[in-house]
Amino acid sequence: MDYIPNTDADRAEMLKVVGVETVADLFHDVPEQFRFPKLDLPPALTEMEMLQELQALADENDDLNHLACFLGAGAYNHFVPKVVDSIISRGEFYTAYTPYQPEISQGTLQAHFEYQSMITALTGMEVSNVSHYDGATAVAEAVIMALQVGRNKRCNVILSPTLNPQYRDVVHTYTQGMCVKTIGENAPLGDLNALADMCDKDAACVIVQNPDFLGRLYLPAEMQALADRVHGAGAMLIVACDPISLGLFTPPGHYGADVACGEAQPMGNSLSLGGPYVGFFAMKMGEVRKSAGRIVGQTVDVDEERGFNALAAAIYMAAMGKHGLKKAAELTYHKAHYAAKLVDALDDYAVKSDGPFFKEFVVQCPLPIAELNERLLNEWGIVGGYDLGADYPELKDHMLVCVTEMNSKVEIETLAEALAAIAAPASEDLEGQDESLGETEQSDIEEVA
Amino acid sequence: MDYIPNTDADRAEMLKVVGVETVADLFHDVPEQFRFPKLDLPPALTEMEMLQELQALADENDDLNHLACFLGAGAYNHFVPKVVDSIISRGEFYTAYTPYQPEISQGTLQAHFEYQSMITALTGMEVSNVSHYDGATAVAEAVIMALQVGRNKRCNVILSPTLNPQYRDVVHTYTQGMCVKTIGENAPLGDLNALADMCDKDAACVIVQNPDFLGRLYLPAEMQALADRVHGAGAMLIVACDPISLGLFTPPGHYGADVACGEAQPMGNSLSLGGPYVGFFAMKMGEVRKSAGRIVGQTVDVDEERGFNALAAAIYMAAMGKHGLKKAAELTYHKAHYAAKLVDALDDYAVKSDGPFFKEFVVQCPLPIAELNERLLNEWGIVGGYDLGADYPELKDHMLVCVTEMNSKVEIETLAEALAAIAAPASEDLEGQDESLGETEQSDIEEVA
Amino acid sequence: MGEPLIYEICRAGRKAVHLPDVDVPESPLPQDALRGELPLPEVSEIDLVRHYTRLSQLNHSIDTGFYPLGSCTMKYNPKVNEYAARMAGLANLHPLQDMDSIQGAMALMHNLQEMLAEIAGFAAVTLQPAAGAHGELTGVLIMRKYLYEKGETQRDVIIVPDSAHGTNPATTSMSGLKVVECPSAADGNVDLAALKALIAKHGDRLVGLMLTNPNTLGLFDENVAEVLQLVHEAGGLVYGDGANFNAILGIAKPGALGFDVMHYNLHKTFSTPHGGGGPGSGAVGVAAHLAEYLPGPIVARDEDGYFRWEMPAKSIGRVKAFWGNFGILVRAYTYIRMHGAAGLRAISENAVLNANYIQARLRGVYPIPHGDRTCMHEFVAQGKLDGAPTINTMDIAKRLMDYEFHPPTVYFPLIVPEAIMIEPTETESKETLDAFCDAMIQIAQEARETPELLKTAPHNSPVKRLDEVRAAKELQLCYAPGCS
Amino acid sequence: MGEPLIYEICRAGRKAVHLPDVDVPESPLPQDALRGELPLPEVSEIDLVRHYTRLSQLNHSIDTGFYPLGSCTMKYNPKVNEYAARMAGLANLHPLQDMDSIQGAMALMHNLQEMLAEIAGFAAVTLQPAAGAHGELTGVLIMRKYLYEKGETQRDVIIVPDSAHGTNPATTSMSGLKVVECPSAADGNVDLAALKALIAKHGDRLVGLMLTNPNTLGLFDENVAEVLQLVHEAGGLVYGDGANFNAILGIAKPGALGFDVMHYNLHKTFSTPHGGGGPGSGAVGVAAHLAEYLPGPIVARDEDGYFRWEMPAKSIGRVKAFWGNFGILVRAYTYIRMHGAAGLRAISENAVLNANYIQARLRGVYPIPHGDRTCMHEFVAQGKLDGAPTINTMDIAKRLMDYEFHPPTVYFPLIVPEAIMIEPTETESKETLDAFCDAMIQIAQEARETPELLKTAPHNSPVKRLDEVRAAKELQLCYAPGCS
Ligand SMILES: Cc1ncc(COP(=O)(O)O)c(C=O)c1O
Ligand SMILES: Cc1ncc(COP(=O)(O)O)c(C=O)c1O
Repeated sequence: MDYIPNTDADRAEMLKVVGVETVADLFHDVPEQFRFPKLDLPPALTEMEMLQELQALADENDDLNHLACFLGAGAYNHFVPKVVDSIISRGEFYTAYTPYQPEISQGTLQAHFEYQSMITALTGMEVSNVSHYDGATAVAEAVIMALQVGRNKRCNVILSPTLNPQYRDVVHTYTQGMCVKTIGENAPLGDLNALADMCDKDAACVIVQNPDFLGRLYLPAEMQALADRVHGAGAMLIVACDPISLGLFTPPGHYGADVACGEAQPMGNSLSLGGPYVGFFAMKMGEVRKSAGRIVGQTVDVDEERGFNALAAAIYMAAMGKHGLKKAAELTYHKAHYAAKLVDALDDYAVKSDGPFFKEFVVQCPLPIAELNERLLNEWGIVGGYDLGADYPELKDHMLVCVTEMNSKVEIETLAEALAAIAAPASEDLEGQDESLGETEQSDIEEVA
Repeated sequence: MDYIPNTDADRAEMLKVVGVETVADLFHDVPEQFRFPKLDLPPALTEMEMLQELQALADENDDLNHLACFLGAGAYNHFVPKVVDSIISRGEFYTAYTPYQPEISQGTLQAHFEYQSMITALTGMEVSNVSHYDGATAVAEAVIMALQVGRNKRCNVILSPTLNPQYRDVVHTYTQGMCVKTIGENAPLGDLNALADMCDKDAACVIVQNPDFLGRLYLPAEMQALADRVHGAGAMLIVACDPISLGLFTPPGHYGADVACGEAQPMGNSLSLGGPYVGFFAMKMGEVRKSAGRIVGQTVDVDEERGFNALAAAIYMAAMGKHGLKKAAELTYHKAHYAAKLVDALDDYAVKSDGPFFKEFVVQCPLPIAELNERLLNEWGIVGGYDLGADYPELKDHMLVCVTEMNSKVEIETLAEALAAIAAPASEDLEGQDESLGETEQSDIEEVA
Repeated sequence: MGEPLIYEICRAGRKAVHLPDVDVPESPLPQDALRGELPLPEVSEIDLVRHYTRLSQLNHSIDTGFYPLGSCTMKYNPKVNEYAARMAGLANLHPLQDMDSIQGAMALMHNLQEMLAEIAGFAAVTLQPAAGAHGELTGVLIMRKYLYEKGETQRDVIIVPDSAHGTNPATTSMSGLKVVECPSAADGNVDLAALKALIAKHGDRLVGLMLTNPNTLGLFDENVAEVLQLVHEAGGLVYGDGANFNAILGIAKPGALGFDVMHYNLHKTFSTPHGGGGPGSGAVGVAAHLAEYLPGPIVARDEDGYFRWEMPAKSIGRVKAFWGNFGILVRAYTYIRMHGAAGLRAISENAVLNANYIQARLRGVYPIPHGDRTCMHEFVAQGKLDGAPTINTMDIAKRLMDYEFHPPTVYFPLIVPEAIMIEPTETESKETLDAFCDAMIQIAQEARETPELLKTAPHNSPVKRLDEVRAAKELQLCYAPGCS
Repeated sequence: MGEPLIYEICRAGRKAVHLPDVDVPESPLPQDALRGELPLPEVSEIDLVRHYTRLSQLNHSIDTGFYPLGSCTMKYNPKVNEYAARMAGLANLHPLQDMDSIQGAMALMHNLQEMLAEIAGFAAVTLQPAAGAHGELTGVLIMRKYLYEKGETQRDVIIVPDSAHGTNPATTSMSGLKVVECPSAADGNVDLAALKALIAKHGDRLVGLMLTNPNTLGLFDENVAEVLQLVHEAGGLVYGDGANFNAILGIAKPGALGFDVMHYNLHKTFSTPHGGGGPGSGAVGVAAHLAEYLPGPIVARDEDGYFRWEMPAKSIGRVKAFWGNFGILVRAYTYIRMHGAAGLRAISENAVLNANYIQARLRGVYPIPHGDRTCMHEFVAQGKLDGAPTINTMDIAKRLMDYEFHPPTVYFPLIVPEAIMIEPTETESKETLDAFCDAMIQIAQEARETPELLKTAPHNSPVKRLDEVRAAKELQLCYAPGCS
């Protein structure tokens, strides 16, 4: 299969105009010994064969259309209204590039302008750019901006230990060639004061996440206190946040953040095994103008836009709107708390989130998380939570459970039942298999009639 | 969930303009005892819940993405290039109605004009209408046209027994209120002469299918001979045909048919459990003009268009084009014959198609078809052929096997293997299960690397 | 502007689709049967996509603007429905697959049958008919067969009001019965006196009446109960044309009112898209005495919950191949399930309010023959304006395009001269209705002040006003193909 | 024309999406944390769809017309790829799911890693970077780390030719290294003498060279082997900017030529759509000595065929969350699998032939600085015309819109004044190329005869020529929201 329209006859005519005999003659500039190498690739497939292969590959995966998912940790299973895909699959959007020529790119330009307006509204900030590769790189870019604002004289970057570990990784990667010292990651979990204490004249910025990686929600007053201390030291406060949480909770712009950024995937982008996602990035214009001549445009190349995923997020925000986003946040909140309550009531499990939390919470489990998850998946059709042990040795055998509006009450109760069954002596196990979620859902159908 | 944009505030303003107090006041014309009845329906679902229910319903079906299909009998599993759906899912096409206002319906009008041009080219006829509900109703409409051409004085409608039984049913249904005598259905299968013999001054038309319901392909010379005899008696020859077969074989327009019609589903329309499909209908202008003042436009209301499915067929024809349709027909032909050869070689099975055939052939089986199909499905992941016994008592335990370009060599060989295994003594059965198609396909994947 | 024909962009040797090579031993082809030339286009995938993408942009559609086409219920088509109909587990099923392997699909159909029956107050429903007109044919054949099997074979006359859609008399004739037209009264209802006279005249030859209610004037016949009673007393049956059902969901049940049979236009009332004129679904509901006559097979449910195809005992026979337009049924099912009882009633309430709002705003601007009455989901105005003698309905329609609206249905119903039939549907916002009314009011003024503006309209559409009469005469039905 | 902003069509209380009610016992909310107002729009689904449908129609796109944007490889994006990326079994997977439950997806990624390595002649590939520029940063960090771990920590200079894309110096700076520019020679190749001088000058501070080949003039550097040798001899590494890889698939393997590291723009070469600027994928390939430095995790395959995530031993660390833009990888995988070796070579052959054809037709009409050479997949002309002193490249670009073409890339590369960089790609037909050349020739004539026509262009686009300078100054970055 190829997508080349020209025929041999076309090529013959064109070669004549070009003035060469054969197509191969066009490649004389390539050193001969390197010219026309053999490519050892599997034979070409027609579309029909390709679809069969793709189906076979897809069938080897267990997708979330058929599983109950309690896994988050940076990628979230929120509801995506079908209208989103129906719009982004319009060729006029996805086959148009960066709007270099505004007169014939008004569709993309206006959509981006609206995206920025909505991100600004959501975060309570003053300006937004069109987007970054993902949440992790948005955070890293925020750090680089802070370094520039500090004229590269402030070299300390204070990373909260409950900033998503992958985001911290990317900050390390991005700044490895810079004169940067990253500190803070060994501070006690959830202790904003410990981070504030590190702020001195060498500090470029403090980066915290709210709700943090463990689901903990910091109150605006706590955050404002942190902001005041950070600003007092002349540094910037960068807040990574979950956009869904902003449907309900005070946005970073209202408690002193200089930059609010994060992963916009939960807004209208499918999970897609981790990408493409889209990082949002909003800031206070005044703060930045005051502190430095440079503004964000400079480090963020136009080529870094994820215009298409930003479009999905824009459509999502417009579709959900004021009420929908709030409701998604409320459902998420109440369902997560209900799940926490059920799990905490189990004999061998303990919920370790003490402060307010949103969407995710930490559960101490009686067996290794990997083992637990394997049994949840195979016996119950449940994708269990994130294994915190790898990132936080002190949280070995702790699971980060994520609950969104997508988790029905039945699913939540089944999770609790499954956890109980798995922790119980082997004899009780068999029960579980009969009540796996797949079956529960199927038996619902006939009730309709 | 509802799709009503107006808010209570909007409604209040509007009611004021209308001059009534409440919305209920608008329904005074409805007799009071019948007004506002209770509807006993299941509670409304949000989109999120609906998608879960739909997924559960879908999961209760075994779809052809995961099965090998050897079933045809009027609905065909041909390859549909993805470009077709990508175009027909454009809102500007599917949310525009019949082109009542040509100035702002040029897209639909031109697409329909092109459809007609391509159908005419494909069938070798002179004019085509935009479409009928399906192949069966197209045939019935052709019959009605023939009756009108015969000024309702010729009342005999001669139906070939190998015209699709469902098409014959619809002809019976449609004509039950008319002065019509349907004859021919008891003629020997495949005997065109027997049908021609019935043509006399009372005959309005003869309807045959080519390839017929049993897959038998009649040669142009045979068909022309029939046409000559039909025309000699002053009747019309209506030919129902498989559009894919026309990629390779002489079209009805070239052997004297007055009307060529049939089911266009195989061209770009998904199987969709039987609908929506689209009937095509093409005819000779001259013949019709000669014999009667009335032309097709009169019986075919504009409302009977299947514009949307015709669009799919049009895109399919343009996408496949001259070469693609021919190749689809060739693949179908060769694969069907290969399958017939393998099956005929089996001890307990006999292929009963003696003349030339296309896509479908008849197999005499050693056990009831229903039983055979159940085992093919459950043990081998194969959708077996059509059970001919119900329509043709003389063909009890005969299966109509359909093979298209979608059936890989492996699938065909597995079918033969499965048929052999099922016919064999019970001890050999177990083997089969290990080699079911699902597994075969999956193990192909890793070869790519 | 102006997209070339697909045959004009083709070129010998181009391909959009490549199929695999033959992977089995080849068999000899019957040489005598091979066709010569196959004059289909030859285009690449990019050309194909550009061609159709550009064509699509030449259409007005619900997705691009207001489409107040009376009697067609051009409401918003929810996107989730499109997804549903394309799910592999619903779309890639062969109609003749073993019932064991399609229980989910059959459950969906069964549930839909039951929900439709409940919504309209009928005992049984068939999902087989493919459109409204097809449902009409089905219904009339059912009426006919029912009476015949009762031995009343002399019955052969159906009364159809003069306000009916053309498909009503057409389907009656197609079923071999005779149509007798009944006039409407001045108030828009069926003329009771005339009806009585017709019933008396045709006596025991009466098959029944086809009634559209709300009728095509957008009015709910105030005498519906009496009309039905008259027909029933004469031994006839009453067919309900359900094309206007969008006005009375949860407001009235036709079955309860006494209709014997009715078709639903799923593509109108239940919002399945009907791009370019179709596909649709004309499901038919019947009262208990007619249940056995339905075409089929329909889906029956065994006591153990197993679904199976079943042909009603005295069925008129199948009206199309297979079971019905399943892809459309999936959409309608989704739509109804997402609305529930209250949601359905809200649809009709808002559809009716929207229509009355436009009627109120245009009252006094355009003549509205029954503008004194509350209308249902649509109403009929007229394109005759004092002080604008040269202007007719078509001019107004074409001028509306300049305001980026699709014109309403025009010149129907036939009993209203210069008819403009406006059906906004419930999915349009007040702002849209206001913009439309503003345009209509503006056009009325233009008609008097600058009539040329209307006569030469439309001005911004992809093509200028088409001479349809000429087109019909110099019929070019297809293009003589060939690629360079 | 002119679509209002989403905030201008919103109205308090409207909803496009309804979520279910809470079905669990509610928990108290932390009142202190609740936000006040949430100023997002409030629109219905129909308004949303109309808004974005209309917006989409204001775009020029590959699906509607020719898009010869140099350096961007705006080729046709196959529709099957869009389907593939949306299959539930590929799209609805959580990145952190148990590896057991995503072996199909990991197999796809592993196969893609291997195929990309083979196509460009590298030992290992990471799929993690999200775009070309991201791949550059990745590559430069790899070079840096490799040298540092060899103990050559003094190395901090990268040579970048003056024809390079702006992202090359930008990423170099971002990685903390210093950029030194190397001029191009008159023939468009790297100026060998200058390169030697720079290498000599920076001595053991040299990290290496970033080379785009074919370069941004559309020329394959005839001295590439020598250039690479010079850098390698000086202990440096050579980075290949693979943005122009569409010219040399199956024609040359950069790895074989001696490049140490290269990024692929999957969204260019392998035709994954990059609507509105993204998403993309900047997979990076490296020679064996750099394999352990790749960011990751990447997909490794055990002997028993099990796929697992694996972090390369000396990795520079992860460059983004998770594994890469999987949805894009699915499309690229589909594209490569459907082409095979011969298909890929045909891509480049036809891309290069198409570019040379346009160059040949425009030679003598527009100045083409290196028009005497065979170009690769693109070439650079100039918008300076004898006899049209007032006309510049931007005027020509805008006038092209009137002919329904997207203008080529303009004013890049910077080393060519008034640059017009034309890249037709292989998916365009001769007819389209001819139509474009005809328009360019016509415009050259208009430039002399009716320059106003160019100065005031475009004339048919949704908006008139925009004053971009003014827009940049009076920056309105967002709309102050609120629904009535
Ligand atoms: C009143 C009325 N009855 C019947 C029909 C026929 O319905 P369909 O178009 O589905 O065949 C229509 C169609 O517009 C109609 O308006
Ligand atoms: C030569 C060259 N290098 C690098 C890039 C950057 O690639 P991306 O846009 O994927 O970041 C581009 C983009 O146009 C380019 O043309």
